[in-house]
Amino acid sequence: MIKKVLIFIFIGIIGFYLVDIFSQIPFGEKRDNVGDFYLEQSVQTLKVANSVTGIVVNFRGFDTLGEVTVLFLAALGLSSIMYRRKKQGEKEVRAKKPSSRILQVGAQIIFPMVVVLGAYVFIHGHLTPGGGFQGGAIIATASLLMLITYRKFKVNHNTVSWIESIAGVVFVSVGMVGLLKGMAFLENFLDVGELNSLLSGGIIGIIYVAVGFKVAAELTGVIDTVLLNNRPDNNNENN
Amino acid sequence: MTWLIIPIIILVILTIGSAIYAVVTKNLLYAVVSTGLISLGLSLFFFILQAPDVALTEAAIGVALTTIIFIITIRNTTQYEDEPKKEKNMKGELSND
Amino acid sequence: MDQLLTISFYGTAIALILIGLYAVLAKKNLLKIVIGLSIMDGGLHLLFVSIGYIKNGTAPIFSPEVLNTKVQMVDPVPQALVLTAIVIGFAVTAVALSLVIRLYRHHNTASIDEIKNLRW
Amino acid sequence: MVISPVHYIALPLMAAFLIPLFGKINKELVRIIPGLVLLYLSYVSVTLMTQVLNGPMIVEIIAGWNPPWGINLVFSPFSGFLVSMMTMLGFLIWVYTYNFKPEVDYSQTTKFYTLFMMLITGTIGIVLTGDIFNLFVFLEITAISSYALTAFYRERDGAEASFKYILIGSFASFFILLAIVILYTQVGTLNMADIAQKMPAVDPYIKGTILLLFFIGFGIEAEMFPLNGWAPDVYTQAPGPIAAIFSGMVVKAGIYALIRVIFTLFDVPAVLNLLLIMGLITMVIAEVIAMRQERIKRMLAYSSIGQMGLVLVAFSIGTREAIFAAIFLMFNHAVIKGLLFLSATYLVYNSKDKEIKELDGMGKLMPFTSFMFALGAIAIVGLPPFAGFWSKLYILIAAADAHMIAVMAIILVISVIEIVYYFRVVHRIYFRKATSNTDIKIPTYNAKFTLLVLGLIIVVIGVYPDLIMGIIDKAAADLLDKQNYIQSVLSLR
Repeated sequence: MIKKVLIFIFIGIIGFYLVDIFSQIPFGEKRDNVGDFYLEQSVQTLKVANSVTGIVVNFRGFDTLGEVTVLFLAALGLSSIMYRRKKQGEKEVRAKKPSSRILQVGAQIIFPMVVVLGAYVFIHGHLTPGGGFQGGAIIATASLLMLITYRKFKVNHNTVSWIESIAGVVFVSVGMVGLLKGMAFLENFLDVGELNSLLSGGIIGIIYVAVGFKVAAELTGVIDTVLLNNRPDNNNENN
Repeated sequence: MTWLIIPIIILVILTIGSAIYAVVTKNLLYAVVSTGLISLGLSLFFFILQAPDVALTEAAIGVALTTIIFIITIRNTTQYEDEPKKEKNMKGELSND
Repeated sequence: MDQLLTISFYGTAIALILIGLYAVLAKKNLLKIVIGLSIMDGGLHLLFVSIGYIKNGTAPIFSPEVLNTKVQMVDPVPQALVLTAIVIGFAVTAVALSLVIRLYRHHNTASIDEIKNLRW
Repeated sequence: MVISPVHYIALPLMAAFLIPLFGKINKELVRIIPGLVLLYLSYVSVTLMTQVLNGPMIVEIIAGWNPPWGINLVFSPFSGFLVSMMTMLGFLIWVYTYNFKPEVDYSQTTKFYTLFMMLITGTIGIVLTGDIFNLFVFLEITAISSYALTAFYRERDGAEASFKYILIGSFASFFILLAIVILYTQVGTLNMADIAQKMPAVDPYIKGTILLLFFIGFGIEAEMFPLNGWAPDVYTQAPGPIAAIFSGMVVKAGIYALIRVIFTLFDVPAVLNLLLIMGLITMVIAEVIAMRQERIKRMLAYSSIGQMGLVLVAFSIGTREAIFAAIFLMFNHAVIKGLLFLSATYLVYNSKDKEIKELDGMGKLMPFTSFMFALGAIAIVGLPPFAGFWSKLYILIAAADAHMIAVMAIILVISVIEIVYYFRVVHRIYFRKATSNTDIKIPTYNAKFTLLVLGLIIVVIGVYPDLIMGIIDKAAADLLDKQNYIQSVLSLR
C-alpha cells in the first residue's frame, strides 16, 4: 500500500513538472530554429520535395545509419535471445490447423498489392510522405500476412540475410564514396535533378531504397524469429 | 484547425481512454489491442499535426508490427495478468530451461 | 480555443506518459510493464511532434501546388527525429518481449514477484 | 583514403553488415573480422592522436553540412584519448574472447562477435559525436547490444538481469529524449557546440530541469546511485569478457556523456555540488556493499560502481588537477578492472555459483591467472608502485588543494575498505588449501596474452606515469576549455 502511495506521489511530481515546463512552451508558435534552414536548403540544394526525407537521409543521415543499425542489432539480439539448439530429429513445429479458405484467397490477392504499395512508398520517399522505414514496415506486414496464412510458408533465411547485408553495405558504401571523392561521409555526389521528379535528390533515392530493403528484411526476420518459437516448450535443455 | 476541434476531442478521449483501459484490464490481449488503438490515435494526431511521415511510420510500426509481436508473445506466455505460477509442466517435470 | 488545442495535444501526451509510467512502476506483470513502456514512448513522441507544430502550417512537403506560394510550413526537424525514435522504440520493445518469452519459459510465470533469482 | 574519425563508425558498421556473408566463405572469418576491424581502429587512434596532440582538434563533418546543421564528430584530446583507450582495450578483449567458449555453435558465435563489435562501436560513437540526438542514437546502439549480450548464456539468469537493464535503460533513454525535446524548444538546435553557445540565454528554471533530466538519464548509464540497480546483476550474468567491456567502456561512455553535458553544454556551476554528493554516496554505499558480497563478479561489480563514484567526485571538484586525476582514474580503472574481470572469469570458469570461497588455493592450481588477479587487486586499491596509486594520489592532492578535507578523509576510509575486501580474496587464493574439486580451466594462450599485456600496462604506468600523463593533461585542459570547443566546431561555418 505504501508502495502505491509512493508511486502516485512520484507520478504526481513528474506530472507537475511536465505541466509546469510545457505551460511555458507555447503551442503552435513559430520558433527560431534550424528547421528553416533545412526547409530552404532541401528545395534549393537537394531538390527534395519532402523535406523530412531530406533531413532523415541527408542532413541527419548519420542518425539514420545508426537507426538502421539499431534495427539490425535488435533482429540479431532477438534471434540470439530466442536461440535454441535444435535437438536431433526435431522439426519446426507450427500450428497444424490450416487457416480458412477466405483468408488464403484474400492473402493471395492482398499480398502483391501490399508489396507494391511498400515499394511505392520507399521509392517515392523524397516526393510524398513515407520512405524506407515506412515502406520496409509495410512489406514486412505483407510477409507477416503470408506467415500467418500459410503454415508452410517459410522465410528463406539465406535470402533475408543476403538482402540485409547487401542493403546495409550499399548504404555505408554510398557514404564512403563521398569520403573517397574527398567530400564528407554521406555527402551527395550525384546530380540532384529537378524538384518533384522521380530522379531527384541525388543519393537520397539510393539510400532510401537500400533502407527500405534492409528494414523489410530485418522486420521480417524479427517476426519470423518470434513466430518460429511459437510452441510450448517443455524440454529440459542446458546448452 | 478550428473545424477539427470536435474530432480532436474525440481522439483525445479515444487515446487516453484506451491507455487507461490498457493499464487497468486484466486480460492482456485486450490490453495489447488497446495499445494498438493508442497507436492508431497517435497516428491520427500526427496527421492533424501536419506530420504525414510520422503518421505513416506510427501506423505501420506502432499499429501493425508492435501489436503483432505483442500478440505472438501473449500466445507464447499467458493471457491473464494475475495468472498464478504453474509449478510443473505437462510432463510433470520442473522445467529448468 | 488555442488553450483547448494546447491542452488537447500537450495534455494527451503528458497523460499518456503518466499512465505509462504508472503501468511500469505499479504493475507486476512483465507484459504490462512492456506495454507501459510503449505507452510512455508514444506520449513522448506526440509531445515531440507537438512542439514542432506551427499554427496554420502545412506539412513540410514542397509539392507542386505549394512550391511557389509563400506558405508557412511546420518544423520538419522534430518529425525527422520522431521517425528515428519510433523505430528505436520498436527495436527495444521487440528485444524486451523476447526476454519476456524466455523468462516465461524458464520460470513458467510472467510476474515479477515470482522471478526473483536476482534481487529486484 | 585519408584517415578520419568517421572510420570509427563506418568500418565496424560495414563489417557488421558483411559478417554473415563472410561466414559463408569461411566460418572462421566471423571471429577474425571484428579483431581486424578493431586492430585497424587502434591504428587510426594512434595516427589521429598524434595529430591532435600536436595541433588543433579534428572536427569531422558528416553529409557535407557545416555545424550546426549537419552532424559532426569531434576528435579532441579528451574524446580522442577515451576512444583510443576503448579501441585498444577492445582489441585486447577480442584477443581474449577468441576461442573463449569453443563449444558455442556457429550461429551464436556470429551473433556474439557482431554484437561485441557493435557494443564497442556504440560507445565510441557516444564519445565522438558532437550532436545531442546522435548521441542518443549511439546510446541506443550500445544499449541494445548490451541487452542482447547480457542474456547471451541460457543457463544463467541473464534474461532476468537483461530485463532489469531494459527497464532501467528505457527510463534513461526516456529522460534523455525528454530533455532533448525541451532543449530543442529552447535553443532550436541539436549541435552540442551551438547549444553551449546559446545556453546562457535560456530561462534558468527550464535550464535546471533539462540538466536534471540529462543528469538522471546519463547517471543511469554511469552507474550513479540510486540508479545503478542494473549493474551488479548485468555484470554477474553477462559473459566474462562482456563484463570487462561494460566496466571498461560502456560506463566510461556514460560518464563521458554526463561530464560533457555538465561541463560543455551547461553553465550551471551549482550542479557540481550535486555531482559531488551523488558521487560520495555512490562510492560509500557501493564499497560497503561490495565488502559483503559472496560472489566474485558481484564484488567486482560493486567495486566498479564505487570507483565510478570516485571518478564523479574527482570531476566534481572541478579544478584542472582534479579533472586530470579523474581522467587518469578512468583510464586506470578500465585497464585494471578489465584485468580483474578477465582473470576472475577464468578463475571461476567452470563453477556454477562463482562464489569467492571456491577460489581457495587457486594460487597453486592456476598460478598465472591468480598472479594476474592479485596484481589487479593490488593496483586497484591504490598501492604503489602500480597504476592505481597515481590516480588516487592525484585525486587526494586535488581534494587537498580545494580544501575538501572531509572528501579526502572519506576517500581514505574507502581505500581501507577496498583493501579489506580485495585482500580477503587474495588471501583465499594464496593462503588457503584447495577444498573444492571443481575442475579448473587453464586459460588459452591468447587469453594469457591479453592478461599479460594488461598486467604490463599496469606495471609500466605505475613505474613511469609520465608516459601517459602528458596526454591526460591535454585531455583535462581540453575538457575545461569550453570556448575552444565551441569555436572549433562552429568556425567551420
